[in-house]
Parts: sequence; structure tokens; C-alpha cells
Amino acid sequence: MSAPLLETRNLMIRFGGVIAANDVSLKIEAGRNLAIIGPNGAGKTTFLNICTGWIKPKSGQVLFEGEDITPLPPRKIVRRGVARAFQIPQLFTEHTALENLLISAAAREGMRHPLRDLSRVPERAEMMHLLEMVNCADVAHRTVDELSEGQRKLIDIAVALALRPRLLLMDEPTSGVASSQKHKIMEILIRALAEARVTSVFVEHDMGIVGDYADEVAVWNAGNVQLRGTPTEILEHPDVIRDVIGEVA
Amino acid sequence: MNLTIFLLALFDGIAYAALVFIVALGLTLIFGVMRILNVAHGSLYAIGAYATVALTGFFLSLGLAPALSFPLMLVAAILVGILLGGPIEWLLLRRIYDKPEVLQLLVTFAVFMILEDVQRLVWGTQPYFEARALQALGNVTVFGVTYTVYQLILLPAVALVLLLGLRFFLRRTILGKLITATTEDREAAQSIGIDADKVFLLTFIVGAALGGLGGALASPTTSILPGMGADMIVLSFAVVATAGLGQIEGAALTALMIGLGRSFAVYVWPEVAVLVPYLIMVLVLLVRPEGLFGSPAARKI
Amino acid sequence: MSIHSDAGAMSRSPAEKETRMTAGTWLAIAGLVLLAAVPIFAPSLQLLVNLALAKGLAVLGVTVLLRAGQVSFGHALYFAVAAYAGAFLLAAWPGADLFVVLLAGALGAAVSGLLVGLFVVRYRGIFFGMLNLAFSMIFWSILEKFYHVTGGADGIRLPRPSVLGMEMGRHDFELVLFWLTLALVGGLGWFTLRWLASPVGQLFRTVKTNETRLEYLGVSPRRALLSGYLLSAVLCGVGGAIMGVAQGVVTPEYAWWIRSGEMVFIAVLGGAGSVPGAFIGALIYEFVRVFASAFAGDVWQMLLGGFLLVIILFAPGGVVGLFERVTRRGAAKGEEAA
Amino acid sequence: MKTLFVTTALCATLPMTALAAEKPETLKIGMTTFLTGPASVFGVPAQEAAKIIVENINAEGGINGVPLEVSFIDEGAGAEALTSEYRRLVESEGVEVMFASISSGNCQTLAPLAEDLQVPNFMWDCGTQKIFEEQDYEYVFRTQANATPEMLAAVIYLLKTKPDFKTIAVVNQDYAWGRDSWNIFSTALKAMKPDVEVVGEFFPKFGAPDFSTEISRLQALRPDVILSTSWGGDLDTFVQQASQRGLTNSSTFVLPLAESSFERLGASLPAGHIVGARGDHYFLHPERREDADFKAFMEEYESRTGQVSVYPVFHTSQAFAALQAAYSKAIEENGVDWPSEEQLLAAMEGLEFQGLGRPVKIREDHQGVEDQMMGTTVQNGDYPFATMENIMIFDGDDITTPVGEESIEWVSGLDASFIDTVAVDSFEN
Repeated sequence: MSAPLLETRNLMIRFGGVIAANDVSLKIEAGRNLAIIGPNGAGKTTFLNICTGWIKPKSGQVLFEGEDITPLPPRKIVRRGVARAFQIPQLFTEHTALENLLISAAAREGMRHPLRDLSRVPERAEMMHLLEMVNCADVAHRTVDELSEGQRKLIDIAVALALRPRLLLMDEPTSGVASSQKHKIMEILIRALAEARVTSVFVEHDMGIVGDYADEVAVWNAGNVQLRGTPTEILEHPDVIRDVIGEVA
Repeated sequence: MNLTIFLLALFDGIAYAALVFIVALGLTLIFGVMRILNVAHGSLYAIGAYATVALTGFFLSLGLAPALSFPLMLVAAILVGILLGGPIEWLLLRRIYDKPEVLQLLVTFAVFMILEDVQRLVWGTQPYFEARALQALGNVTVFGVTYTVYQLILLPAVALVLLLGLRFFLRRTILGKLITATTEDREAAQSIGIDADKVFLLTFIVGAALGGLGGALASPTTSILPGMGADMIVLSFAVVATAGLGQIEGAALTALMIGLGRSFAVYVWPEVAVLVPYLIMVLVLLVRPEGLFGSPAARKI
Repeated sequence: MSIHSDAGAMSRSPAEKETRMTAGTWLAIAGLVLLAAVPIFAPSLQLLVNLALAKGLAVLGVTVLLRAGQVSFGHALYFAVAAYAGAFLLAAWPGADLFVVLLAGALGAAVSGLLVGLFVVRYRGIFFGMLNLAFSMIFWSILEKFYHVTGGADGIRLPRPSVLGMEMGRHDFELVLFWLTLALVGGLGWFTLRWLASPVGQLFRTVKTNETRLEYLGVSPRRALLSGYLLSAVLCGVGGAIMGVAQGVVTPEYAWWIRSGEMVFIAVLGGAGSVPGAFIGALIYEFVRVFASAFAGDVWQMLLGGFLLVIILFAPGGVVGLFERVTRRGAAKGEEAA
Repeated sequence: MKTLFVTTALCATLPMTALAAEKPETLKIGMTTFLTGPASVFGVPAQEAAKIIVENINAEGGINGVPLEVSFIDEGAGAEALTSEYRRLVESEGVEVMFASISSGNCQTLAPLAEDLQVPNFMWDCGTQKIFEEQDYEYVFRTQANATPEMLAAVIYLLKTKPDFKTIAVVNQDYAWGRDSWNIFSTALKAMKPDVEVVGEFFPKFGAPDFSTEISRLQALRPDVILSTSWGGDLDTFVQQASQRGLTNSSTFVLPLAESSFERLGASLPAGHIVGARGDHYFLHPERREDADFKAFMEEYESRTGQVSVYPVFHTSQAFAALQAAYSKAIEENGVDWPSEEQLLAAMEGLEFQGLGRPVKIREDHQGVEDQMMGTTVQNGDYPFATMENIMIFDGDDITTPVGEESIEWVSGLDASFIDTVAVDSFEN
């Protein structure tokens, strides 16, 4: 039985009085899409921040493919195959959608072709394909700050995918998107993930989305995993209906 | 180095630090509130000195008492604040708050270049010296070394008053609170009905006046001549950056460090005296990237 | 500290970019040819242009950093380091070859750029600017103080170097230096453009817009910034070395903060972030400065200051920005017509 | 009449050696001087003086009928502007003779440039002695003394008037002049009075606004003599702060450039301190003050500027005197209407001319030999500022480094007996 893709052991951290992670131990198996739900301030984003090395836990460990990555800075963790998409898209606002991806590819490839024009690197075709996968091929040459929130969200994810990660952590991929759009975006997303064979963890508020797209759900509360199970189990669980869905609805 | 020497160096250091602090105070206030590093501050310092010399020269020639030069220093400083600081903020800076910082900085750089020539056109190139204010206070002798009361006592006293005064003003008075509020979050401040434009104008006038006051207070101790602003401004930059931008107490501490460092250098190894301010700056920032009292800005994601 | 830089070339569709780039290339070549003719048609301007171009190279260094949204107020440091490296070399080995002197300068700038860079790339905005200022002022103080080594405020005289083993008279030497400078302007200008467009250059530029994402691409923002910082230091160095050789003397004034300010000034004047702008700006600046000081006596500073204000308030894109605005308007008109 | 005869005779007897040049419309002169920056305390008076002198010369018909026209270059505008402007004047404006410059640094930059541009250049004010000692120039001449005689005069005057002092400290500006002048002064002092102890050496940076710390130290050290070769704002600040804090009562100051600060320092420069003027330059020159031309100029200058003349004014007058003398000498010797460049250069060698001070001679190494005046300050109420008494004028020939020798070596070879070999004229005031 191989080690889980990502595993956390007894993560602890508190900000001031608030306990953001209270002894979090969690295993994430490869090839599945795990949704994290829970009320605001439950520590969902903090969990992603710890897993990617952005903040260091007071105690506890993060293991990726069985190796301890807790002390590493984000960039080193990223190089091991953990990519991240953000609640607020983190893009290079002076560059076009395609360039954002090309830069990501350049980061992945390192110094392969030092003085070649970015727009002429061999990864160009691959990146165009990626843009098609996330339905943004038509805006490839628009600077990203001209694009809609939804498009930027998708490009933010595409930029992460361009790194060819094995694990993708997403913070509310559909937040700030018109609810009519949400399902469309998730459709695209899940297809893209499947095509690229990427395991994903995504924080989500919309229970509809969770029900339709997650293979597994973890319920966060007060800095820890309260429940874990299949979408149907979880969404019908009384506590969840009380604590989470009630709050969201 | 025996105790006497140590104390002498201490006195010299404090006297010098006081002056540096007063000049840096205006700079750090303006930066703290408006996020603008005002290169023209050096010119305001110089013009404050020139104005004082001109005023005292005129009034004392009417046979008035030398003691009058002290209120005249204040007048000169206020004139600088209102006649120069006001227009600079009103006509220039106000138009570029939305522009990148470097452009704002360059605007003040341009103003600096212009004012440098203005000084020369108005006051010519011959150095002025107007020490009657200083002579009026006489000397004190410590360990057989004569100091002027002006430098040994008055300057540090003024510096202390300004430090405490500004602290009180910013923390205790309504106006001060308005200013600090605007500093922390301009939008929020405006949303609760603070007129940020007025606050900025006022801040800049006060800051400019402080620069002018620095010059006014320096005038009895030094030759007033073209180019005197250029040196002062880099020194105050060093103070402000080392202190942590917008940190008043930090500026005081840094000025003291620089003043003492310099005077001890003159006693121990005169050749490095010039290096001291910049060395201190680099060393401090090496350990505390945000300056002595600065707080790191957390990146939200 | 961020600043408008036209990511223009990058943000247009490739096809469009092709045309713009070739058009730009032709303009650049035309400009270089025009300059190359200066010694023949306006010999009295030769030195002035040469100095302006040397300064332009230094300004190009500052321009590179502007692309990453960083402003250095101490790049005169590398200008001076290189100039003094050349001076010391010529003092130790009179009649050293021009190319060796320039190489020594560039090398000196690169080494110091690496040492200082490793430290300053940890800082951004005002602190980045002020720290560079501090380092340049430290170097300035050392040049002023350690008189017996550096010649103090009067600096060091540079005997005229040989060129490929040939001793030359001032006239011939200056001609060679002029065309060499022009070649360097063309070469380094082209290289800088390529570099900024290259993957490494693009990563460097993203320091301006989003370091978080950069970190999450597995790239160290500091290293990305350092790469460009080194380039900028070397560019300043080459400019400084040429300046020193052309002047025949180097003084601590080369490292004085006003010179650093001047470089930023010119970068913005020409068009912040624009490579050709660096040289156009430098030429304009030097001409205004020299002729102002010649004909407007003692108010040349005021004229320059006013000039800068006008540019910032009414044409923040600098001269190049103005030019582009005009051409775009022209293009728009064309489209209407069609 | 006689000259006319001589010239015709010359023409008749020997064939013309060099060809004459065509007489120009105007004789264009370029003069570099500080119009901006701290050194403009010298540059601006010099510019004023130049204007007056040119007017006077032109009023008398210029040089052999050719009026003078001077263009000024600001040395404060930076090295680039200076060199390019210098070249522009020579190459495009057809300037015949350049006067450059005040700053020793600029002299060292421009001397080789003048050589390459083949334009006669009079170094009219800069002090460094190194130029002619390190290199030979064909086109460069100095119409005044250099640092060596200026410092030697100060040392000798000090030893003559205050022979039994034990300790000395120096506070000089931190640039070539401050360092070099101290180097010469201290070498000479060690040579002529080996038992003197140097208790403090301070080189505050050029343009330092505050000397408080240095002064505190000096008060603790209590040297008998304090030397400062500083000038302009730096000297003013130093002397002011020193007198404010009573240092001027406890030590004797030696200020070789103080003459240029008399008026600004007013009462702050007390009596009894040793002062000089880089040559025999003094608006109350004991030998010249009664002469009509001297008087006339002093009044003219004072009425225009509201200030008394300082040494740069005298240096300017010497440069123009040299110019006039050289042209008339060249015209006369070659019997031409207007001299060629070679003829002018030839005339410069061994040229004698007199500006507002005593006559000056150009040696074969192109160095000017100029007498040196030193004195002691006195506040006698004639003026609202210090003037000189107990004035000595030292003979330039005796205290100028011999041709071909290096100053420091030569000075270090001197000894106490040297003092008595120097010809000197003394005056009450």
C-alpha cells in the first residue's frame, strides 16, 4: 500500500486567540477530488497555506509522497509537484492570458532557452491547448486585467496546471463567479483535471457544486476535520446541515 | 578614551543629532502620512536658513534686540511652510497622488532642482553668516571646553519639545487623530467624511515648516550658502529609512545614533566620520529590513 | 515602487507585434546611422553625443529595473565603480587597451552588483531605492576620504588607452571611442530587448506585478530580481567606463546621489521602461543641460527641473510615450479612412 | 617713435621668420569660472573683474586695435558640461585663448585637452603645483604662483613672527587642495623646525556645515597654532564657530586664504592671527594702493559689486595683463600687425607682466613666478572687518620650486637657514 499523495500529521497553529489549525491529521489519496467545506474562519485557507509552506505550523508535519516538506518554502514545494490556485486570482496583470501560462511554463522548464522570445518557446502549443481546455483560447492575447473574474479564475488555475503538478490545491474556484457560471466552470475544471491526471483539493462553499463534483468531502470546523465521507453521506448529515449549509443558505 | 573625552563626544553628538532630527522630522511626517519622499525637503531647509538670515538681518538693523531672532526663526519656518510647502502640495503633488511613487519622487526632485537655482537668484552665491542669536545666549564651559549654550542646550531642548509635541498632537488631538486615520486607510477616512485633501495639505505645510525650522535653527551655527540643502537631504533620508518610514520616535533614536557615531568617530578615527550615517543605515536595515521601528507588511492571499 | 511601463510589445497579438518590432528595428537602425554620421557632419557635437550615449547606457540599467517596478537611487555606484576600475587599471598599466579597460569596468560593476544585489533584492519600493542610495553614498564617502588611494575629490586622471595595440592621438581615439560607444549602444540595447522578452526576463518583470504567484511557480522572486539587477549594474558599468575614458578623469561626483537621481530622471524623461527611451532621454537631457548652461548661464538646473515637471505632469509616458501616442492617433485615423 | 623705428629696422634687416596671422575682428577669450556651487565665492568676483577689465582694455582700443570678447563657462555645471563647452568655444566659436580654471581638478582635466586642441591656455587661478612638475606643456601657462610658494610663505611668516611655538593642528577641507597644501606645509615645517609636534589632523568633508566636534577636540588639545587652508563657506563656518567658542583666544590661527573672507567674517576674525592671500593680493596693497590705476579699479569694482576686491580679482587681472603683454611682445618682436599662434607662444616664455599686484614672470617651465604676501589680522576700526598689519612680501624667485625639481623633495631638503635667504619687504600695514 503506497503512501498517500499528501498527508498532514497533527498540524497546530493559532493566530492570536483563534485556533486556525487544531491537531489536523489528514490523508489525501491520489486521483480523487477532495472538497473542503465549513464555516468562515474554520481554518480552510490556513490549511492550504500550511500545506504549501506559505505559513509554518507551530507543530506537526506535512508530508508529500511520504517526504516531510514542512520546512520548505512554497517554491520548493511547488517544484515537487504541488500547485495552487487562489481565491483571488494571482496573475501577472501586465501580461496576456497566454503569456501568464508561458511564464508558468518557463518557470517549469527553467533556463532551457535563455534568449528566445517568450512568445516563441516550444511550450506555446501546449499552453494554447491548456487555454482551450479552460475555454479561454479566445482571450489568449488579452491582458488579464481586462478579463472577467470567472476567466481570471480559470486562467489562475490553468497557470497552476501549466506546472504539470500532481496535486492542485484550489481556494474557492467558483467564488466571485455568477452562480449561472459556477457549474460551467466546474465542468471545464474537472474535465481539465481528469485530462491532466491531477489530484485536487478544493475549498468550496456552494453545496451544489460539492455534491456534483467532489469524490470526497471533508468538513472543517474550529480548525479541524469534523467529518469526512462521500458527498451524499456528508450533505445529509444533520450537524453539517445545521453548522454549514444553514450558514451558507 | 577617558571619561572627559567620552562626555565631550557625547555633548557634540547630541547637539548635532538634535539638528538632524528636527530636519528629518518633517521628512518622516510627510512620508508617514502621504507616502511621498520629499527630495525638495533639503531646499526647504536651506531656504529656511536664508529666510532667517534675511529677517534677522533686517530687523536687527533696525536696532531691535538680538533675542528677537528666536521668534523670527519661527516666522521664517512658518513662511517656508505656507509660501512654499502650500503651493508645492496644492499645485504639484495633488495632481500626482494616483501616479506611481517614482513619479511623485521625481516631481519633488524637480522642485529641488528649481529651488536650488531660486536660492542663488535671490540670495546670490556669497555665504551668509548670522550668529547674533547664538551669541545672545553666550557660552558654557565643561571640562575646560567651551560650548555655546545654543548648541549644547537650546537645540536639544527644541528637538525634545518637537518630539513630544508632535507625539501629543498625533495621538491626543482630534486633528492628529484625523491625520493618523488618513494615514492608515485613506478610503476609509474619506468614507467617514475626513477631507483627505485638506489633511494632506496641512501635513505637507507642517512638514515643510519643520524643514524650514531646521534650517532656521542651523543658521546661527553655519555658513548659509548654495548647495547646503543637498547634503542635509541625504542625511535625513538615511535617518528616515533607518528609523522606519514615518516613525517619529525612530527618527529621534536614529538621529542620536548618527550624531553620536559621527562625533565619536571624530575623536577615534576622523577619517570615517562621513561614512557613519550610511553604515548605520545599512547595518540596521540588514537586521531589521523595515527599519528600527517599522513593522513588516503582511502579504494577504 | 511600480511605474507605468509599456508592456505594449508583449500585450499585442503576435502578428501585430511582428510589424511593430520590425518598424521599431528600422527606426532604431536609422537612428544609429544618423548618430554614426555625427563626427562627419557635426564634429563639434561628437563628444557631447558620446557622453550622452555613455550616460544612456547607464540609464538603460535603471530602465531595466523599472521593468520590475523597482527604482534604484544609487545606480551611480556602478557607474563610478566601473569608471574607477578603469582608472586604476590605466594607472597601474598605462596604455592598457581600451577594450581591456571597458572589460575591467564591466567586470567591476558586475562583481559589486552581485555583492550589493544579494543584499538589496530582499527589499522593495522605497527601501530598495534608499538602500541603493546608501551603498552609493558609502562608496562616494570612501572615494572622497581615502585620498591617497582615490585622489579624493579631484579624482584620478586616465591616460589615453591604446586601441588594439595602437597608440592614438586624441582626435582618432575619440572617433574610435565614439563609434565603439555607438556599437555598444546598438548591441547592448538589442541584447536588453531580447533579454526582457526572454523567459528569464519575463520572470524578472513579474516581480513588478505578482511576487506571490512567482513564488507559487517555484521561482524565487529574489533570484528573479537579482538576474535583472546584475544586468542593470553591468549596463551602468559600461556607461561609466566609457564616460571615464571619454572624460580623461574620474571623480567621486560619479557616485554622488544627484547623479543617480539624474539617471532615474532621464529614464522617466525618455519613457520609463523603454529601451530606446533611455538613449533618446539621455541625448535630450545632455543637450538641454549643456546649452542651458552655455546660454542660460546659471539657471540651467531650473530649466531642467521645469522640463521634468512638464514631462511628468503632461506626458508621463516620456518622449517615447508621446511618440507612440502620436503614431497610434495616426494609425487610428488610417483605420477610419479605410 | 622709437619702437616704430626699431620695427621698421627689423623688417628691413632680417627676413620674417614666422608668418603673421590675419588680424581678427575681435579677440575671443574663453574663461572657466565657478558661477554656481561653493567656489562661486571666487568665481563670481573673478567674472565681475573680467568684465571691468575687458571694458577698460576695449575703451583703450583693445589689443593693437582688436577689441576683446570674453565668454564664460561655469565650472560648477559638472565635468561633462565643462569639457564639451570648452571644446565648443575652441572648435566652433573660434576662441583664441582660454583662461582655465579655478579648480585644480579642472586644470588637470583641461590642460591636456588644451594641448590636444592646440589652444593657448592660461591657468589663471588653480593651485596645484603638480601640473608642470609632472608634465611638459606647449600650450599651457600659469599666470600666477602655485601651492608651494603660497605655503612656504605661510611657514616662513609663521616662523619669523612666532618662532617658539611647540604644537600645531590642522583643519583642512578634504580634497586635493586641503591635502596637498598640508603636505607641503608640514614638510616645510618639519624641515625648518623639526621640534614642532603635530597634535591633530582633521579633514572634515568639503562643505561641512558643522565643525563643533573638531573644535571641542582642539580645545581639549590646546595646540599653539591651528592651520587651515580652507576657503569660502567652510573657512567662514570654521572661524565663526571657533571664535564663538573662544578657540581663537587660546590658539594662533594660520589662514593662508583668509583674505578672501575678511569682509564676510567681519568682527568674527579677531586680531593677531596670520593670514595670506595666495600671492600679493590685497585691496590695500602697501605698494600699489596709492597708484592711480589700482585705486581706480578698486573703486570701480567696489561700486559695482558693493564688495572689496579679493584675490581671484587679482588673478584675473594677471591673466589679462599676461594676454596683453604677450600680444604686444609678439607683435613687437616679430614686427607684425597680428601674431601667429607660434609667435604668441614664443612670446609667453619669459614674459613679464603686471596686473593689480607686483609684476609676475613666466618661467621656461611655463610656471608663473609671483611674490607672496602674508600679514597679521588687526581690527582697527577703519573697516567693519579685519585688515592686515605687519605685512611681509616674499620674493617669488626664492620660494618657488626651481625648474625641473619636484616640490615636496625640494621643500624637504630645506632647513632653518633657508628662512634668512628669502628676500622680503616688510610694511607696517
